[in-house]
Amino acid sequence: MSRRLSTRLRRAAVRCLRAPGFLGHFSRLFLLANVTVAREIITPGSTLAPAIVELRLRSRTPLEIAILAHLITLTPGTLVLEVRTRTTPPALFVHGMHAADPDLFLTRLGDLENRLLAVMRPHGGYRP
Amino acid sequence: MTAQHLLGHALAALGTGLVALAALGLLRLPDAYNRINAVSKAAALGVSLVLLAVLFLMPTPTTATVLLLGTALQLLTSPFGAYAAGRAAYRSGSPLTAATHRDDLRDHE
Amino acid sequence: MTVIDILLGTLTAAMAVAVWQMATGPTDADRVVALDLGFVVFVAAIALLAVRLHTPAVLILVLVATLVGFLATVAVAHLLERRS
Amino acid sequence: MTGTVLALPVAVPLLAAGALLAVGGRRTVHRLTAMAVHAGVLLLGVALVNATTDGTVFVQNIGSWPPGIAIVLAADTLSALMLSVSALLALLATAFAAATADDGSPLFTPLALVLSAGVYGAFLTTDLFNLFVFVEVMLVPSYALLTQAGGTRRGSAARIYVTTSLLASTLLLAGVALVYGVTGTVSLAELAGAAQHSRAAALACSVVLLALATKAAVVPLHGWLPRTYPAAPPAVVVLFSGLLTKVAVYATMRVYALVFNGTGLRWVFMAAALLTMAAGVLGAVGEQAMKSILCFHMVSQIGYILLGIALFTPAGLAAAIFFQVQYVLVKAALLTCAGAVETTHRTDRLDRLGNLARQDPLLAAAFMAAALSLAGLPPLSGFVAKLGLIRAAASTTDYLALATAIAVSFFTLVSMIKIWEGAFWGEPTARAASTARPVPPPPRERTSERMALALPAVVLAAPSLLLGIQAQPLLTASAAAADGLINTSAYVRAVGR
Amino acid sequence: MSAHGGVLVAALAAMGALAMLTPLLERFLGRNAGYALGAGFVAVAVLLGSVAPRALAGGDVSVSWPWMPSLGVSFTLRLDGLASLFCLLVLGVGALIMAYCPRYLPAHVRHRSFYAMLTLFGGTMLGLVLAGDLVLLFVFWEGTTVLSFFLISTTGTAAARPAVRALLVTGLGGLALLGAVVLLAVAAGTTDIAAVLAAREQVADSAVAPAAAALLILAAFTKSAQVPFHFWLPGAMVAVTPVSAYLHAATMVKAGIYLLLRFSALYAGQPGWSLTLTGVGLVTAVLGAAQALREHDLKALLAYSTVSQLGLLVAAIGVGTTVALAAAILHTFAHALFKATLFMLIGILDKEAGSRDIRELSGLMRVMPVTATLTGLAGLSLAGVPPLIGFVSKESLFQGFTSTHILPGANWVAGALAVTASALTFAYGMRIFYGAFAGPTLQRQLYEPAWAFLAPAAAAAAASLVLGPAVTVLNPLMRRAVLDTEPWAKPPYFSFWHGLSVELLMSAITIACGMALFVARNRVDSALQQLPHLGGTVLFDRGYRATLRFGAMLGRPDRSDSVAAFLARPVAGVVVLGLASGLLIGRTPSVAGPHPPLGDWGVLALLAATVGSLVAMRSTPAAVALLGTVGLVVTVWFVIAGGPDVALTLLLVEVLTAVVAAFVLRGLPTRFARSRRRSAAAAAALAVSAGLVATAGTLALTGRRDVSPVGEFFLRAAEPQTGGRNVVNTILVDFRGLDTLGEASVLAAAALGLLLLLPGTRRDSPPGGLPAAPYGQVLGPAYHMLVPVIVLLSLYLLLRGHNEPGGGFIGALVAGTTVALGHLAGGRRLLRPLGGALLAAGLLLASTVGLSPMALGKPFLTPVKVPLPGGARLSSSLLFDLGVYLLVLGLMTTAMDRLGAEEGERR
Amino acid sequence: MTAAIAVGVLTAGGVFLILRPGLIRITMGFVLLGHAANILLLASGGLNRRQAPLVGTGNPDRMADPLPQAFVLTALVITFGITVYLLGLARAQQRESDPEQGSCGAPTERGR
Ligand code: NA
Ligand code: NA
Repeated sequence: MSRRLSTRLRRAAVRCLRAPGFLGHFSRLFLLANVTVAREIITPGSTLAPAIVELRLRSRTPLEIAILAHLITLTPGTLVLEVRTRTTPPALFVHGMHAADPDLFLTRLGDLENRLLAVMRPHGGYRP
Repeated sequence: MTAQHLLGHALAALGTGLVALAALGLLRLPDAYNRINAVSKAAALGVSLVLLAVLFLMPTPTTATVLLLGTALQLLTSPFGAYAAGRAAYRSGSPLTAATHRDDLRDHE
Repeated sequence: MTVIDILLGTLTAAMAVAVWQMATGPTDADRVVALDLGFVVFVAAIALLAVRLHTPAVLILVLVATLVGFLATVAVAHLLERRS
Repeated sequence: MTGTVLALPVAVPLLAAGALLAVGGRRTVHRLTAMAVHAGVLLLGVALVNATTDGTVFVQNIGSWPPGIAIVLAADTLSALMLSVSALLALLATAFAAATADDGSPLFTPLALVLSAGVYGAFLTTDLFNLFVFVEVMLVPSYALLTQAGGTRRGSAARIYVTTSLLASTLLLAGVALVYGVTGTVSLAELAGAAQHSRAAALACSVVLLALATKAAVVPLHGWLPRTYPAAPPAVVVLFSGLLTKVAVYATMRVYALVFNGTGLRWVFMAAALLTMAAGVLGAVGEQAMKSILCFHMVSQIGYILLGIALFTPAGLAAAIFFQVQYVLVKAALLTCAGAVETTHRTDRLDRLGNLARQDPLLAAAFMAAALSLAGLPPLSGFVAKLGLIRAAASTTDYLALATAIAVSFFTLVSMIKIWEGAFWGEPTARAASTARPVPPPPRERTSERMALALPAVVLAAPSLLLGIQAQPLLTASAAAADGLINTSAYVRAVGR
Repeated sequence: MSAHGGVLVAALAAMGALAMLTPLLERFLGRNAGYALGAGFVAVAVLLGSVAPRALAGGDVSVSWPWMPSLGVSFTLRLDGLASLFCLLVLGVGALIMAYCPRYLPAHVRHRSFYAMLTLFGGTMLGLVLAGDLVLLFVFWEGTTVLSFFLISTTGTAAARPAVRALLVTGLGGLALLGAVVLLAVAAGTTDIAAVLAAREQVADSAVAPAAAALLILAAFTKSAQVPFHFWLPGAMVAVTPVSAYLHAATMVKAGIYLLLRFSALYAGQPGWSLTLTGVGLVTAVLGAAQALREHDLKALLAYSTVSQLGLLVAAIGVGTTVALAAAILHTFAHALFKATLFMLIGILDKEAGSRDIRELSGLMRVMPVTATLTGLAGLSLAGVPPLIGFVSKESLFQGFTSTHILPGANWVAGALAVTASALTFAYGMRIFYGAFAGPTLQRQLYEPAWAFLAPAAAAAAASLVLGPAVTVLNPLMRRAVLDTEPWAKPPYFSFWHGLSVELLMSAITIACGMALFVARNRVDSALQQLPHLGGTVLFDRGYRATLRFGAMLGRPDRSDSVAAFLARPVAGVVVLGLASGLLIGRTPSVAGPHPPLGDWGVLALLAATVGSLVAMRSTPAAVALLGTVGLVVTVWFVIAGGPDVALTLLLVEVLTAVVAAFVLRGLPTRFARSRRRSAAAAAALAVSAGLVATAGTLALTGRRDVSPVGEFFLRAAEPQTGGRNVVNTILVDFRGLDTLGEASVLAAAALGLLLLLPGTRRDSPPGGLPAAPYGQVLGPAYHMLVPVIVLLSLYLLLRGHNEPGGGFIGALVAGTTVALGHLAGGRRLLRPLGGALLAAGLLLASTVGLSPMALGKPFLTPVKVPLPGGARLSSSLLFDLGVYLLVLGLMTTAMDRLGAEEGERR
Repeated sequence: MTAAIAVGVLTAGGVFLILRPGLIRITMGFVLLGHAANILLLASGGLNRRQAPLVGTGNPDRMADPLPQAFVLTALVITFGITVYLLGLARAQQRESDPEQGSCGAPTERGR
């Protein structure tokens, strides 16, 4: 067994192990967000604090960026309005319904990105 | 009515409720961005629930295949519409509600 | 009148809201959102109709709609964006 | 001969269109293929005419399904005649397109082939819905051919042509739906006499007839034709003139004969016929360009054919059928002349043309022969046709029709002479400098090119003389065709269950 | 065919052959070909002369072949006395004119077509008088009209207007003749002229007799230039002299006279006929003569003279008594002789003296004695001076006019008018004579023309002179001709001297008055110039232009650029049809069934709301969205109605339409144009009416029967017969494959149309790769996941279509979405360059599959099962469906290729 | 009843749109008219029997008449082809009427 092949196998295994965890995390996020937004719609009055924030990305490959943008958009309450890939670092512009504290909002998004990259980059290392 | 049917109906009602909620959101939320934010996602979940309900109500292998594939596709494709709509809204100058307290995108232009 | 009938009625109302939004806007972006919702309501309605009519064959529409439905939204959004 | 051959006029052009699309390029290959296809259909049509004059009806059940289930193609004398004359026209239009270079695009011939497949199919089908389909097969390529080249004027003509045709098609479809709703069938054989038994069926078929009337450019539904046809390239107008409205007229004859047994609606047909004849010719008289005049005339000539249908006597129908067959050739000859002029001189406006009789005597002779035939002057075919119609009108004491037909002939002469005087005889009255285009390119001087342009006109005009002097064979065939419309039992028996 | 009849055919054929030979003759003889042609005319005359005695003896000289038996028309020629007389004129005068031409026509110019047409005219005229069939008569009649047009036109551009006037006026008459011919044929039940005339009672009793008479009269009046149709004849004088002499003096204008004489037997003595002919004829005679007297151009003078003389003839025929008819026949002959002479001589003068002004014609005797003598003689004959034949015929005319008894005193009025016209005629005849013989010689440098130039005129003049005293020679011919017009008559003998009679007195008065007019010519001239011109041309031209303007006005609505103007009419037609039939249809009870489920109403409410929003929408993106939503609602309707295939197809079509529309709309304004409120209101009114009619029609005509037999058949037999469980699909690919082939061809044509409409280049993309895709960053990675899914689904739908919803169309539409997706996501533009190839392959496959059973002797599109290795069988309907699949895919790729690209991209 | 009203609504909407200026609206009108014709076709088979005509999925006596459905499918696809062609025509004429945009070839920079 060559070293190269063993590396790939190992990474695949890591991915497989981490993916369910990520999916679980995202599902919880997804459902909670749904509840939040549902409450926002049903209850009288408004708790809205919308903002459009720039999320600077660790992600680099088109696939990483696309999946992240996809997940953010899929989640109620957050919406990607623009994707910048030619800038360094790449950035997403995200519209949040409840982003009264933009920094907290950005932190949560960053957390999601980290978790995603952990699945997609089994070596765990940062790429420049 | 079996438990399976009961569950099916409950899921269907929940899913439909979410879709209806999305429609309500359409009316209640103040600007296009918030509407997009609410509508597509709530609806995605709602539809997924309805499809699951159908699986309970008409359980056959074909139905299962179709519905599971359909659910997956729904979750896969609904963000595309939302992203395109949001981007178009911003680029076409759809106004943000006054409550929007930060707009990095404008600062960036 | 069954539960499904009531749910279908609810979906009709939801679709009416979507049409209302498409008609009134106020901006074209709001209309695109409404179209997106319209498709969602449609998919849900077809799924419930399949149950209501005892016709599993109809479910193929669900599959096709979820697969290609977003194209309409994207295309109209694109149109909006190009003409701003 | 068996009915099996009846599918060939539909399938072979489509096959040829596909093959030509596949091989691409080579214009000569395209031209020869199309000509071979049309010549084959022509031969088949003539053979069918010969074989059906004794009352035989050839049928083919498509797909071997039983009658009533299958779409049945059938050829009686009327169908065979229409098939023959359309094929002849398509053949000559192909040659003319080669001469005018209108077939420049590699898509021209495939489109024209699909169009002709639709025309041939429409003449052969015995099924109302299938008729709708074939009409579309014919029309959609015609949209493409009409709109192929740009120009603002052409643009609005294209819009009008496509939308009007589309509206008529939608109406036709609605009519077919209503017929099925009332009777539960779309087979013409099963619909035979339906309108006499049931008012509802009559009404449903009236919708079909209304749609066909729009397609046939019957006054007051005619405006689109004179407005749009002149915008088409010369060879395309020739192709259209002989095929498109004729399909509608043929279908009108067939439906009215089978479903209504030729009774009821007589005064509607008569009024439409007279109005169409009169309004068409007067409109033609008022136009200022060759193609415009000729296209307005198509409306008028449709009126003559309608007159025969309105009379619905053996003599009247035979005359109408004779009229239709010869008219296709005459009108094509005239349009070919106009097209040749337009190709050579880059305009067909009378005030910018002149003295063509000297420059192009052959073309002038062909034009004059066809023009006089159109006006109904002997010994040309148009004369025989009008004589037959007028005589049929006199036999049924429809004197108003007789008078109108004669008066319209006179104005036809007026309009033809207007062209002669404007383009072939006198001098241009408008100076080239005042034209929209900066400097018109020099006319084509090469004799061989001129011959190639004039030849189709001559070939199309010659039968007019022949059919005038030796009219009887076609008169016999027309009579047989008319008999098939009046005594529909043979057709119904052959097609039906 | 009798031997006698054969001669007639031979004569006509000889004329035709002569016309054919003309180019050859002209090639070898140049303008002298006229002599050969003249000889030919004489030969034909001799040929006819061989059977003339039999005809003059009352024998039957005729030939008849069936020509158009369906229409009861035969090619019948018949020579009788009347025909003989006219044959003599046609061939005799024709020969003289032909002999006149060589010296008249310019040398060194080709005269091929002129000679050919003139000969052909002779033949046509001969056919006209020999025609024994009504239709044949009409054929030759129109032939003379057309040839006259071309012969006038040979003069050149200046002749265009007069030629057109002549053609239209005589053409109008020709069409009237057609009407008369048809009415007579229907009334008599035959087209044989002799039989029609024999069925006098039957025809006279028929309701159409008066109309037929009126049409015959109209035909004759136009051809024979009676007021108010006279004006074309003076105009036709722009033609060269031989044409004027032959057509417009001697023969063609006599065709009207011939026609009246021929049908006189049917109508003679009837008040309407008599009054019209006599009245118009005499008015024409007087007015024409007066106009002739004031003309200075000799040719115009002769033209009006001809008009006037023709008027006398018409009037005499109208009188209808035996003497009057006899007089008309004799005068026809006499007039042809002297008028042809005069024309020929004036042609000579014109050529030699360069002038046709009568005032310059004076003292000619001294320089051109022969010409002058001949002119004088012809002038005297015209004036009716003894001993010329003109005198004899004029006497007979007077006799004829005084024999009328239509109304009390009519003989006096007619006689007086005839005398007036004759006096005027005498006056201008004398002016011609005077110009020839008397007065000062104004042009001294003139010389006698060559004898050959003069000879034809001389012959005619001599005949005028000789046949006066020797008029009895003509009696056999004339008497027979009279008998042919009035079979029961006892024809008179013509003689030079009648003794002292009323006619002689009238002649004396004529000469006296005429002399007075001549002597006082200067004063008469100036008085006449005050009178209004005997116009008609102006009126005609005004009418002509008014007709053109009316036509242009009529066509104006059809020159509109607005599509609505054209679409409104069929819609209005529907509304009218709906209103008209609303009363006719009784309500038949609908088939018992459950009330429409509540769901129907829900869908309907949504539909109404969506459609209502759509029509009011001015934003284009919103309109696209609403249109798509309408499609969704209708799709739901189809699902409810039990049509999953239909619903699936519609869903796909709606999505693809929305995508294509969005692509197209990118280049257009975001708002639809606002239009005027009134037009919107009109459109709304029409739309609502159409909607109501559509609803009423649907209610009235659907849902009133049980399932159709054919529908029942499909439900029961589809699976056993085809093996397919999806009945709709089996109909599409098995039972009604022809429809499907047609619809596939439509798609192919639409795709080809797009390629033609929006020509692109092979290499559309900029060099740096594919253009930036709008949603590449998000959609791009997904695209690669989605495409295989879509393609798989598409193939699945294609293959399973026979049993469950799906099939070629649906499968291909699904596949087509990948192309759209490609444009949005910026992946490979799948299949794009393949558009044309897909279309070709689809057409080839579908039509080949359809045709292949024919090789086995089975009908088109018969399903065939092809065994595959491994025991499986491939149904040809699947291959057919595959062809359809390729065509739909071809359309989608083409549409996306041509419509999906940015404007700037495609060059 | 409901089908008739649906046909009427679609016809009225379609007619109104085809009588408006602009090829796009006319095209939309024709799409509506096409829907009307298709609903009419289905109605012509009768709307009392509403089971999908799929053999083996139910009682043939309750199944809808399949022939009109086949007609609708044919008509639908034809209408689609023509609609796409009409849109192409609109595109071609738009290019014609706007030479700046149609022929100079510079990609539009709007929206950047
Ligand atoms: Na001119
Ligand atoms: Na001119």
